[in-house]
Amino acid sequence: MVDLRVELAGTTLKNPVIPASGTFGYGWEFAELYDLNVLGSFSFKGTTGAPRVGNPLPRIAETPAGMLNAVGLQNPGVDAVIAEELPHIARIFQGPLIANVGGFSLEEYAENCRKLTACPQTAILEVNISCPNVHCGGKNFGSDPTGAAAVTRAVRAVTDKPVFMKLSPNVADIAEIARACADAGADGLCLINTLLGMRIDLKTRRPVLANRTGGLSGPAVFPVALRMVWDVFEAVNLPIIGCGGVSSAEDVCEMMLAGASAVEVGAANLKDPFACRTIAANLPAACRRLGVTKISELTGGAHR
Amino acid sequence: MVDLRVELAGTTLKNPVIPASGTFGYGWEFAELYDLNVLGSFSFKGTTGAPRVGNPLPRIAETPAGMLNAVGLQNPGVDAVIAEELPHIARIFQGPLIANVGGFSLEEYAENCRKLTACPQTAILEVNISCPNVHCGGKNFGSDPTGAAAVTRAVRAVTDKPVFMKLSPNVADIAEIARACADAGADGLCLINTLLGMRIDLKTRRPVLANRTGGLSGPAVFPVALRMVWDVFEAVNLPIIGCGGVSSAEDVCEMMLAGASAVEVGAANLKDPFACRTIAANLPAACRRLGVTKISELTGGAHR
Amino acid sequence: MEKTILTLEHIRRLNVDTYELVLSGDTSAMERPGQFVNLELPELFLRRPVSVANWTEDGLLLLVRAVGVGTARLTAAEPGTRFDTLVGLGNGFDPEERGREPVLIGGGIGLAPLYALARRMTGLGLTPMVALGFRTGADAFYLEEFAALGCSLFLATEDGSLGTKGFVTDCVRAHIPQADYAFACGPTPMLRSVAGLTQLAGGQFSLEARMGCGFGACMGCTIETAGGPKRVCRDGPVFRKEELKW
Amino acid sequence: MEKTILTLEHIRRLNVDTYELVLSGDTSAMERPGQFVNLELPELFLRRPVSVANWTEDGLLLLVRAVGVGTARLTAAEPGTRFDTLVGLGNGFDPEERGREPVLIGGGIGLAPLYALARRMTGLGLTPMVALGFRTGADAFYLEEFAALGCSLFLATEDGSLGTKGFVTDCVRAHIPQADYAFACGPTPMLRSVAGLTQLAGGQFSLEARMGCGFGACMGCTIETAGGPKRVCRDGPVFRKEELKW
Ligand SMILES: Cc1cc2nc3c(=O)[nH]c(=O)nc-3n(C[C@H](O)[C@H](O)[C@H](O)COP(=O)(O)OP(=O)(O)OC[C@H]3O[C@@H](n4cnc5c(N)ncnc54)[C@H](O)[C@@H]3O)c2cc1C
Ligand SMILES: Cc1cc2nc3c(=O)[nH]c(=O)nc-3n(C[C@H](O)[C@H](O)[C@H](O)COP(=O)(O)OP(=O)(O)OC[C@H]3O[C@@H](n4cnc5c(N)ncnc54)[C@H](O)[C@@H]3O)c2cc1C
Ligand SMILES: Cc1cc2nc3c(=O)[nH]c(=O)nc-3n(C[C@H](O)[C@H](O)[C@H](O)COP(=O)(O)O)c2cc1C
Ligand SMILES: Cc1cc2nc3c(=O)[nH]c(=O)nc-3n(C[C@H](O)[C@H](O)[C@H](O)COP(=O)(O)O)c2cc1C
Ligand code: FES
Ligand code: FES
Repeated sequence: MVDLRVELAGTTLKNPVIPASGTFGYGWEFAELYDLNVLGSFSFKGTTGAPRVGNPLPRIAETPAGMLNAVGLQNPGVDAVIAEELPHIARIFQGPLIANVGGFSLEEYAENCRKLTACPQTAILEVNISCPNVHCGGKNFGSDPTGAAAVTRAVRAVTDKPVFMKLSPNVADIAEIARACADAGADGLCLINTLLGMRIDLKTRRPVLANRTGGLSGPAVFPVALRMVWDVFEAVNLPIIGCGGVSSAEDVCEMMLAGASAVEVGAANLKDPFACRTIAANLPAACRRLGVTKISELTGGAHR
Repeated sequence: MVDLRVELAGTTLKNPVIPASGTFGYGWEFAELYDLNVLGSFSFKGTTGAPRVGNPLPRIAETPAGMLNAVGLQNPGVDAVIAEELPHIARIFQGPLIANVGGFSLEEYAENCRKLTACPQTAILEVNISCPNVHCGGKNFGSDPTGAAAVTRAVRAVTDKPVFMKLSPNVADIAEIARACADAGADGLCLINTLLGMRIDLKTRRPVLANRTGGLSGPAVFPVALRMVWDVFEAVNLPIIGCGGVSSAEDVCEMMLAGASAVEVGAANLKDPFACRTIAANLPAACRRLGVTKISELTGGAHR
Repeated sequence: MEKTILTLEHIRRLNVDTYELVLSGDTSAMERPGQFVNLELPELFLRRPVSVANWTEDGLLLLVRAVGVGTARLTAAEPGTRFDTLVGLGNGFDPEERGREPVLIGGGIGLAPLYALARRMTGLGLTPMVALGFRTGADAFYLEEFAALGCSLFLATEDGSLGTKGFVTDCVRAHIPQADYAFACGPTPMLRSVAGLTQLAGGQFSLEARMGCGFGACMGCTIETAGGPKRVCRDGPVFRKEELKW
Repeated sequence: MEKTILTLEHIRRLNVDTYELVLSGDTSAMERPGQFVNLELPELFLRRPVSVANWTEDGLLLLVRAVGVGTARLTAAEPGTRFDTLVGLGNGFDPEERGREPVLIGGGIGLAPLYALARRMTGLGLTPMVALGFRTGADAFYLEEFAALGCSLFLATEDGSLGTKGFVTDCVRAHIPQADYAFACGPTPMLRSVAGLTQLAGGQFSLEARMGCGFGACMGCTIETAGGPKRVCRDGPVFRKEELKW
């Protein structure tokens, strides 16, 4: 028997596999296919204060071994999420839930987190300071240490739940941002969000995405995500949720060896709706091949 | 007849296809396979002042739709390049040549460029301030505008040949770096170099690359490169050599629509030694499908 | 929705770039005409959505136009090729709601789901009118198949080389003035014109969108409708006329 | 070097993870035993280098051990599968330089290029001695094929289940003291031990390295040798004993 349990800032997950925000909706579509309780956790679609319809179509483009999305945080707003989605989620998933929070101002981040903290279902707040598809005066908070620290402090002040800051890869030095979040009171980090990319339609000679740019994710970004997890593991002493291109149990192990305590799976869910279940099911065999009986031992294993 | 000629800061290339530095050696291996004069230009392996053996093995790892390299600027040094490689290149390629220059100090960059300027074969100096595999006190010159401008000025002072600065994608805002280079006197820009990435070997639980990290290139990075070319085209009024993941004539067209005047092909040469010839041969048909008779008209076409 | 393996049994070229594909496999997830499948193709990250043009218990029919890398690969596949496929996606057409004189209006490859619908309707004892538009006569296909169902066929081509000269809506206006309900699928401009046909009291429109998942998870395909934001892949692809904000 | 398409004709399993593959295609670029091919595999970016174990005018033989994703796919391929391949890579062994009593020393899958060399040498009227090491008897393969060439075979296994117990170098030291020249291929530790055999006046060693291109363009495989930096793929994979900095 391989022990798949992992811990994230005091919360125990039955295994390290977590569907990534924005690729799993509120779980309904997947719950029709399989019992979500085989998952360690799940991170629901990014929640903002007001409802958002998102960006105009097309919002999706294909890339080699990956995809671009410019969904733009479409969601019904935090109040509707709490009133309608959380009760629904309670019926399909009883494990610890990750509430993914977006925002356009420090006040909005704090307010959303305050509201979601009041929901017993929320196990972890995952604060997205890295969405490349929404614009608040140019850059987003995740692109410099000052902004990242400011959001961390604002959220920290209103919640006693574990706060995981979700970092952007579109920076020169992600370790610097991670340190700023750690110093400002974050309990953990999630990385990476998507890389900024674009495609052009040869026929129309215009960007494929109506938003012009979108976020690159999928296997293509795996080596970049892995490197950033490594760098952040070296820089701060906080649990890391590794994310970016993970599509197999072996990828989960590689992410954990780089320093992740748990792993989010994004684009892979879109290609194969059973991806997370399959990955979780394959983890014991993958661990056995590595000679590991407790998966949590893998975390940071390549640094030694 | 499609007119494939393009111009780079006063130098006319017969077509926009240029093998990227480090993926074409000094041309010999390819010249055994085909006549290199079908190419617009070629950029030879990065040249440093002293000979370099490069990093320990393994230097190569595979990634989804791409690869990591940590060659570390292996080269015989600028004097040997001038004495031995340039005469050899003269026999296999008579078009305008791009001299790719590396360095570890402003003085070294300037000295290498001065020496290569004295060679009539050098049509363009491509100054690599973005190699992720060599370390000079942590960051490299390409990771901030001040360093980028300093190298540009140092090189500008010693040459009257066109100077193209080769930029790193591992930055938060590549347009800012581009502007700094433009202000410091660059004649053009080449982007992107490789994205910093890594892989871990599950069996050994150690990084695959002896250098730990390496540079990610190949189709996986194409959407990132394209976005950066777009951003830089908007930011500065200099010719751009687009590079990153280009593997087909269609990719060349897409890069040019984003703002590139010419295009470098890197990793694709390693997978298919005939890649550049095939791409160049397919360009006329690709242009005809787009209804274009002069390929240079594509440059920046998606911005209008 | 089910995830299953479909095996290509037959492939037949219908015109310069359009192919008929017969695939075998588990179709138990299919409920309605107008639903689609999402096919995985080698070396491509995203699946490709294709309408089901007909299905039986152990197989289904696709009509595919080669327009890009994925459809080119799909239509170049050899019998025996296996495709990992999500089957039974989307809401599909509701043939129960159909007005008094329904007409099926298709533009080009958009006729594919209408063929499934026509079969379903003939199964219900109805013989719907079918109006099809193409750019030119050489692009037309599947006319005999529709005719074989007993449907009255009305054709339009932009260059007049077959049927009425003009758009399919011109043809409906001119030749089927009695039609009061449309089941439509085709390019967006065509759908807009159909929605503008004043003779119609209602209709069901099958839309297209670039998709991330095809089953409702990513919000990649959301459009704004009278009833709020809806996902083309899951809440659609078929929308009622009054839902569409055109 | 040539870029060509090879077609898999036969595949045969030799032991738990080792396979014999017979491929047909243009082999005109092959010059010497010890050269290798570089095969493109679906969905994998880098080609996979594999030694040529034998070749004729219109085909070649590979011996492949499934150790990872690429070799697993290659050894699971069905006859008729076509592979885009670079043929005739590397320098290969020089059988002209061979001392007085040459021995071919192989470790595991490293015996592959030695089989091509043994065939070449028997073609020259020589019957070289061959020493092969395996982890255990169950891992052994191709013994009959070497024997059929008339070679004297010396075997070693780490657990003693076949031949001498110990490493192949132990076996050479104990049973072939007269050997004064080695042609060796196998894991690096084995090659190091072979290089340390004092009885040897010289030898040619075939090395492995992770490769970007396989034909000398990327400097991905460079090692330092007595003669300066050399590319395993192009200046090697075969190096003379005195070149190696061990
Ligand atoms: C619900 C639905 C049903 C469809 N039914 C059919 C059908 O029955 N027969 C048929 O031939 N085609 C149908 N299409 C269109 C078909 O999906 C596209 O032609 C196909 O995805 C193009 O892929 P490609 O790789 O050939 O083109 P590329 O342009 O290379 O594709 C690039 C990307 O854009 C997407 N894309 C491009 N065009 C479209 C489009 N029109 N709609 C959605 N995504 C697109 C692709 O899926 C891919 O992700 C349908 C589309 C949808 C949404
Ligand atoms: C000159 C040469 C000749 C070879 N001849 C043979 C042969 O005849 N039979 C045989 O079974 N194997 C041979 N190998 C080893 C074979 O190339 C590797 O086993 C194979 O590349 C592993 O690929 P994979 O996808 O199965 O493993 P993975 O570990 O998934 O491969 C990941 C990456 O590492 C590279 N890699 C992994 N192991 C090796 C290795 N040992 N050598 C070089 N690259 C490696 C792969 O090519 C790939 O790029 C040879 C290698 C070289 C360099
Ligand atoms: C369609 C889509 C929507 C996403 N929406 C969100 C979001 O709302 N909030 C968020 O923090 N990340 C969002 N992401 C980013 C993912 O959670 C994840 O960080 C990223 O996709 C990298 O993982 P992957 O390569 O496994 O997809 C989204 C990604 C995709 C593909
Ligand atoms: C093996 C290898 C070696 C490289 N060496 C150099 C170099 O010496 N100088 C340089 O400027 N870029 C070097 N590069 C970067 C390429 O020139 C190019 O910028 C990058 O690979 C992106 O293009 P691609 O995706 O087409 O490979 C190297 C890339 C590879 C793969
Ligand atoms: S395509 Fe993912 S929700 Fe519609
Ligand atoms: S693998 Fe490219 S030079 Fe050897």
